[in-house]
Amino acid sequence: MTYLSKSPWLLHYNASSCNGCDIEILACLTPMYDVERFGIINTGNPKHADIFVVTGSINEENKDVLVNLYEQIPDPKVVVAIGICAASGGVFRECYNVMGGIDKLIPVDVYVPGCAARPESIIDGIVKSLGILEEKRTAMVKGIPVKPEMNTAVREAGTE
Amino acid sequence: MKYEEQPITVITIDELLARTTRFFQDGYRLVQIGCTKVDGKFEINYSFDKDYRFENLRVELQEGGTLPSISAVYFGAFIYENEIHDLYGISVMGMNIDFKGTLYRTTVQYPFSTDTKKEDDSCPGR
Amino acid sequence: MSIIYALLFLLLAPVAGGLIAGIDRRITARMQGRVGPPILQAFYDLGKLFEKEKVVVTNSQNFYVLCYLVFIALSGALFFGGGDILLVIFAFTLAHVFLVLGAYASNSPYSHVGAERELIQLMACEPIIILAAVGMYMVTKSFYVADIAASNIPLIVFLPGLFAGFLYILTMKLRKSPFDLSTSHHAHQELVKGVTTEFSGPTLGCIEIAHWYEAIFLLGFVYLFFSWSPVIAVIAIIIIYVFEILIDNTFARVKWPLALKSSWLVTAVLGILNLAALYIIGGFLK
Amino acid sequence: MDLLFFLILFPFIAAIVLLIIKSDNVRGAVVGVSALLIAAVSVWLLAAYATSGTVFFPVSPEPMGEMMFLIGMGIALFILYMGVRYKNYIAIALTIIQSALMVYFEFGISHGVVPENNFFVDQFTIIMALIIGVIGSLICVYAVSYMKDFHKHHPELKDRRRTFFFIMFIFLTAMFGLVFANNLAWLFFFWEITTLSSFLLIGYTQTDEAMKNSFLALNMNLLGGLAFAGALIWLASTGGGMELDKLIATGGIIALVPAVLISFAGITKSAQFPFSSWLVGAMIAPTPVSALLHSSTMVKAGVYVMVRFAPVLQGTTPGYMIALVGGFTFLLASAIAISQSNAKKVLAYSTIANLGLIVACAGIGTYEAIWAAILLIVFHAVSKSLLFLCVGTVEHQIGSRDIEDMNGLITRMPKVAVMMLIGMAGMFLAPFGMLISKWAAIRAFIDAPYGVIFVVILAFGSALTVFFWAKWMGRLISVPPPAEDAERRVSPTEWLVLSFLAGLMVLTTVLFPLISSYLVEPWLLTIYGHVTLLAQENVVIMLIMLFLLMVLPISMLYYRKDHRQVKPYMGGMTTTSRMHFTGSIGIDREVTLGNYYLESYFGEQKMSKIGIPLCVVLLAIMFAGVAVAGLMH
Amino acid sequence: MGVFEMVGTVVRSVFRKPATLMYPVKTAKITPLSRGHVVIDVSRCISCRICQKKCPSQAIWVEPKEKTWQINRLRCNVCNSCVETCPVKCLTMDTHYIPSVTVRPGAELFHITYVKPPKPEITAESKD
Amino acid sequence: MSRQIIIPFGPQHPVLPEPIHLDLVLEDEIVVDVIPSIGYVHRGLEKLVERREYTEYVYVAERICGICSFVHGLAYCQGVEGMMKIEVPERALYLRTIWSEYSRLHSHLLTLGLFADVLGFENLFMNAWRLREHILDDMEATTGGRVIQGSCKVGGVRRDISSEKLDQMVSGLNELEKEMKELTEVFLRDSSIKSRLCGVGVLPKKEAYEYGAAGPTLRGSGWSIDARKLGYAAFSKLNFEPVVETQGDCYARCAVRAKEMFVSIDLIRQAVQKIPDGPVEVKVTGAPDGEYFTRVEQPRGELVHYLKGNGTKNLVRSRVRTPTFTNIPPLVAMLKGCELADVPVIVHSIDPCIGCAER
Repeated sequence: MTYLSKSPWLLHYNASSCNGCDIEILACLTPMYDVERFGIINTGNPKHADIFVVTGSINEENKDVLVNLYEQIPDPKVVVAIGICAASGGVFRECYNVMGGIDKLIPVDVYVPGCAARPESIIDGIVKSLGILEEKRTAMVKGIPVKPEMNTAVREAGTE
Repeated sequence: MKYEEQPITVITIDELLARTTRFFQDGYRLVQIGCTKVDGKFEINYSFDKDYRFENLRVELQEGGTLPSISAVYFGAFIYENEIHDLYGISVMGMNIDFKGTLYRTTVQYPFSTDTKKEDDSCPGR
Repeated sequence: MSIIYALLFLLLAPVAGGLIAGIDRRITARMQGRVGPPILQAFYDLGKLFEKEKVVVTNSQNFYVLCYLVFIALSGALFFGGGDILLVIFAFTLAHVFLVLGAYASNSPYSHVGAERELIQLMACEPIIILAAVGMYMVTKSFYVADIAASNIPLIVFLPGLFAGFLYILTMKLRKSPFDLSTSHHAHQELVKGVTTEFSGPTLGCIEIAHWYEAIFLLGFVYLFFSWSPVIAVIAIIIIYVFEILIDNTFARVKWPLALKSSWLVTAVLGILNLAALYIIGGFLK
Repeated sequence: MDLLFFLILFPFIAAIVLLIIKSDNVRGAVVGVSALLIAAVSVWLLAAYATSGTVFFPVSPEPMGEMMFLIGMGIALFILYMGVRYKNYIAIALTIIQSALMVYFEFGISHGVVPENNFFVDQFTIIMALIIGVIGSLICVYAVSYMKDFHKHHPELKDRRRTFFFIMFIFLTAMFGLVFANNLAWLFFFWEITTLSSFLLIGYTQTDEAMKNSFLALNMNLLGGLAFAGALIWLASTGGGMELDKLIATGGIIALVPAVLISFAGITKSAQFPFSSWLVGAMIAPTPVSALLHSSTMVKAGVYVMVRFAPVLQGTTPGYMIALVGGFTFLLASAIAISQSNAKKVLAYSTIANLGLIVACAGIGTYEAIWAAILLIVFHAVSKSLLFLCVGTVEHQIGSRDIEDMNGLITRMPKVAVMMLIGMAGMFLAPFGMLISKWAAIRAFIDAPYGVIFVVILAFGSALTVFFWAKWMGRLISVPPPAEDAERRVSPTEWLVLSFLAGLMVLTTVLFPLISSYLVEPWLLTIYGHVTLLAQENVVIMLIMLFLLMVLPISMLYYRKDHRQVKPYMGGMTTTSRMHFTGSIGIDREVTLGNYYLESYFGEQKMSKIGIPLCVVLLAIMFAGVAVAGLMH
Repeated sequence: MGVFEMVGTVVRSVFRKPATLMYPVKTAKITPLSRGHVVIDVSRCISCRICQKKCPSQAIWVEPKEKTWQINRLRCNVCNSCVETCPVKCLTMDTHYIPSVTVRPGAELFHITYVKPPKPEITAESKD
Repeated sequence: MSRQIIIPFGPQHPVLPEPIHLDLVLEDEIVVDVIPSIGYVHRGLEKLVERREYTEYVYVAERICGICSFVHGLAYCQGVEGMMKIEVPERALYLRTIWSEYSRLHSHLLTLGLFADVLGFENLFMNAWRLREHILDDMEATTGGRVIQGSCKVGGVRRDISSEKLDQMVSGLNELEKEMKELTEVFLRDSSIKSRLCGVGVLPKKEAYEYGAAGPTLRGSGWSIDARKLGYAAFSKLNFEPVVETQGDCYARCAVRAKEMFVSIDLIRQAVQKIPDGPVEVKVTGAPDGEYFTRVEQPRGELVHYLKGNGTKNLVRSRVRTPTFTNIPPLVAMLKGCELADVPVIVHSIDPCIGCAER
């Protein structure tokens, strides 16, 4: 057990979400859910972040932004995809400007389903990601590269 | 519940600036500009409102035609006109702020001018 | 003796500073109707930062942060070691200039603006700190912290204006709303994280430790105003810190022109009046 | 005695030689050798007289006095000629009045006073001689290669380098004469030579703007010269005597009137408000000139005489007025420096500000204040010359003297940048000299009557100082996209001078306790009769800080390894390695990071609007005060 | 005055119980109408494919021949459309949300046990 | 090189919960030039109307935006109903009114909270969002969704609310009103907030009109224009006056929102009082043909849905003009000449909903 899981700082990026999941993430910070109990802070700065929380799916304009932010987060880091848009494109899957879930670009560690994902569900997802964060830390110390390669070309995502 | 009267006046492109200027002088505000592609030609609707009275102008444009900008009359019109350009590929002449096609950078260029069906992958396993 | 105090400061200030930060966050949370993080959260954060990967924008930026930490610690140690208070203030300024340089070094727009704002804040704070030291000298006839602390004159009675002015900029130095301009404890600021934007991992940890040193140093400065009675001093420090938290929670962030103007106005009016009064009293006493 | 004459005459001889020599190389050699000799003799002077207190050198005034008068009249004629040629009637008028006064002085009243001890050396003189001898001659050496480049960069200008070096060395002569002179009439003679030399140097390029600015400098200094002449006449007519040391020892109103008049001259010379504009205008001149004017000569002549008269001014109303002029100049010039982006202008305003502080100290006139003033003179000379020369070098390499263009100099010209950083640190950061001096000034002010006002001014002023220096430092060290190494073309002489000055900077800081205890304190003891020593532990602490500053950069070695490098945070925008990104409307934008200049708060115009009337009023009060006292006498 | 307008609320908050719901310690608040996830009663499904057609995000896939009903939970936008349009009301909306997953799970597969001609018998295997 | 600072503001930025990008050109923190860039959330969902049946597209319409979700659903349904001239039952209209006013409450609390956050007033943000949770609780209890309600359908609403629940909601709101009063007092009277808002981002009355501002942005500049006055849903039967402020600065826009919340509470009370009994939906058959512009008042301003059908199950065109979209030109005008610290304040003062604007 390291300090990582006691002080996870978030970076939230709204890829092309409808705001539903975004405001639920924000709601997590507010008194009713108060994730600061777990040491979680929404830093808004990739350089300080440990957990990359993404809502919404990728499109032409934000795909570079997503990769850029991901690269700026220091290791160990995990990515949590919030909501079905981030997982698969959701209801907008068939839109011409939606390329699908964010795992087509960056490796996703936890998927939180829901439309919009409930705050409780988001908290669960982030707590789940802490375990992965710990694993990555252990691997980093040992020098094992656990980071899956990022796909800059859109890859076949999550086939069975 | 009663539904609102929504008169639509079809005008030619040449009339457009004069008509919008008149609306402007009469104190109408620009509600929206929207475009629809019907049977290979574009219908462009200009909606105005004054004291909850709703007026519409409609211009029809053949494919490849150009549209004069009304942003000199209504400053805010540029955002709609840029949108029309980016989604339909209609070139709008004389916009006060021209985004040059970068308002929406889309995977498919001018998505509303063509049929942009993605290949069907409705199998839920994927 | 003075060296022992200085060493104690070097060893214990981070502990105390971290605890204060933790309690601060807890009280803030309660003021917002939340439960808040554990008291030791500040230490968890620090531990976490040192577990992270070392990422830099430029190699030199960490050097400035190291200097910042060293000189903050040095000025604090000088202070608690009973040294010359003006020298302490100069070392303190030097430390902050290093932080600013660190922010400049990365050539990133956000930390650049943060650095400019930090400098403006430095400019806003500097006069009253010097004047407070001068006021202390005028009352106790010594520039040495040791002498000032040992004097049994209730400084607060003689220096109410300077104390009020000092409290004003204390908010700035503790980076609390309404003066958290250059970098904010809270995430949502137009500058992202201002001066600390480009620092991450262990370097950010160093900045954090330096902040703790700084907080203890500043509270030590508050102590001097009450030093004739340690009990009252401790109570005063607690009240003042809670008051700062309250201010943090009841003000919107102001813009830098207002921060600069108001703090200079406060310094000019309260500081000068206070010093003038001291001067007149001094004339009578002679 | 010989040393004195050597220092006064040798630069003059060198100047004549330089006027004749045409070859670049020979000129370089002559300048180098002369500079070395001058510097060496200055140091020798230190060795010879450091511990011997005040030593007087009686020189017969007979041939010298007449000669000086004749030269003085020659200068007046020259200025008249220039005034007619450039149609500057103020200059003509001032010169005529001044010549009339001097003729009256020479033939009407000066016969009653026959000073004996016309030259002298004391510790303060030694300090000044060292500044002139070492820093001044280093600047001359630097000028050799600089001027070569200068004409390469400005082919449209006439190459008048022979005249240039001639005047530069004349300047040194004048300055040496000025600090060695105990006879005020002689001092005035040298004073007028510095005025003329600066006029010629500022107008070196002979462009319209240069001529305009040079006449501005001339007129303001002539105005001061007028006051100086007035002081001489007062002394001759009241029988105060011409000898500086005796006058100061006498004190009282006899000394106060000339002290005030000469201080007024000093205020014009050291460019205090309302006379600050000439020094800013002087930036038009080639950089070595600026360096010379700012650091070791010209302006220092002004504060030198004021510090000399400080004991007379101490505790008097005119003294306070002078101190207030200095104080407000310090405050306002520091503020203006914030709003400037031209590096030389920033340096100019910083000079004006620091001189203001020295003037304030001189006006207060207590021994602590003078202690601070002398240290300020020393440290300022070293840091400022270094900074000016660095800016000159940078300007020639990157083709701009704008601070914004110095962005990332640390990668483009690492060595020069580091030297500049040292110079700047010297100007405002602990534990370097200027800050120690400010610290001393604070202590001096508190204990002085009404000193609280100055403490407040100093507190605000130094806050302003921190701002403009730190943001300039920030520009230098921010690491921008890779650019070409512009440092290779810097000539070896420039390197030599810069490194020497940077070393001197650190050295003075290290040696400052020695300077204080072997030179300044004994001198103060002779003047004031008592002195307090600097606390030893503080010296130790400052040395510790200096040591840390030298050691900490070693940590850079550690940070070079195993740190992953990423791009700066750009709100998620992808940026190229040269900091370009595609912004709105598809425009390719480069991230530029300008400093703040807070022009609406600290603009030149705005501050001058406050400063000039304020200081005029203060000066008027000063004159009124001294006039009242004079009449009562 | 306008300064310290917030103090009343702030001080009250300090002395009041925090508004925090203490989620993981206490269970999530859920209303009877909350849309959590779709549940199928496999014994009643007639493989009509209406739910598949009406699903706005194509999360449901029905194979009448193989008698399977699949749902991709990472696609389902929990809109209740299938529940409302199901002619035999075999779909219901459970109030509990789906837990998060660390690997993309693919579709959840249900085998429809409904047999057409006779009256549908309730089989034991109803849920996954 | 100039003295200018060029900052890429966004698309990811902690004060912007949604991605937009601004090229800021600053001099001493004064914005000398600003060009916005959007498109980070553009999904192209209007095109989906060709592939979803008109009854089903309402689910997509609701997901245009997670904050104004209900109103988008309402506008879409109203559009189809207008095209098909469907008589929607009275009770459904009242329920729609109640929910849309609930949406407004939740949105205004959200936006005021974010506004406070942008101002660096964390406590106020927390308190605003604490109150908002109560609104969401009622929303969830009546519709089943916290932010995406999914309770509107073509021809009525999906769910009825029992009269006990309605009374309970009103009494809950009465409780909440006190706390909201306290909260809005802070917004309207605290001097530190005023120092950030008064005189910042001024949009003069004339320009507001010409640049096409909508909603609180327009009303903050002195125009009494509120699409609810068109009388859609049950608004024609309820009494209210649009909240208007005249200064046109950020403070005015903030005040409009703060005061509108109480109007909304009042509207809900009136609606609960007047709500008739009866069915909540009618059966819809056939396919829409023709075209219709729906105009409804979203929390952010006037929302226009233009629908065009051709007699098939799929519509030909759905065009959504959202208030944020039309507020972008005024925003550009307001941002010129402000300070860097004002940028997020001004951006938030139009209450941007980029998800809506870009669709």
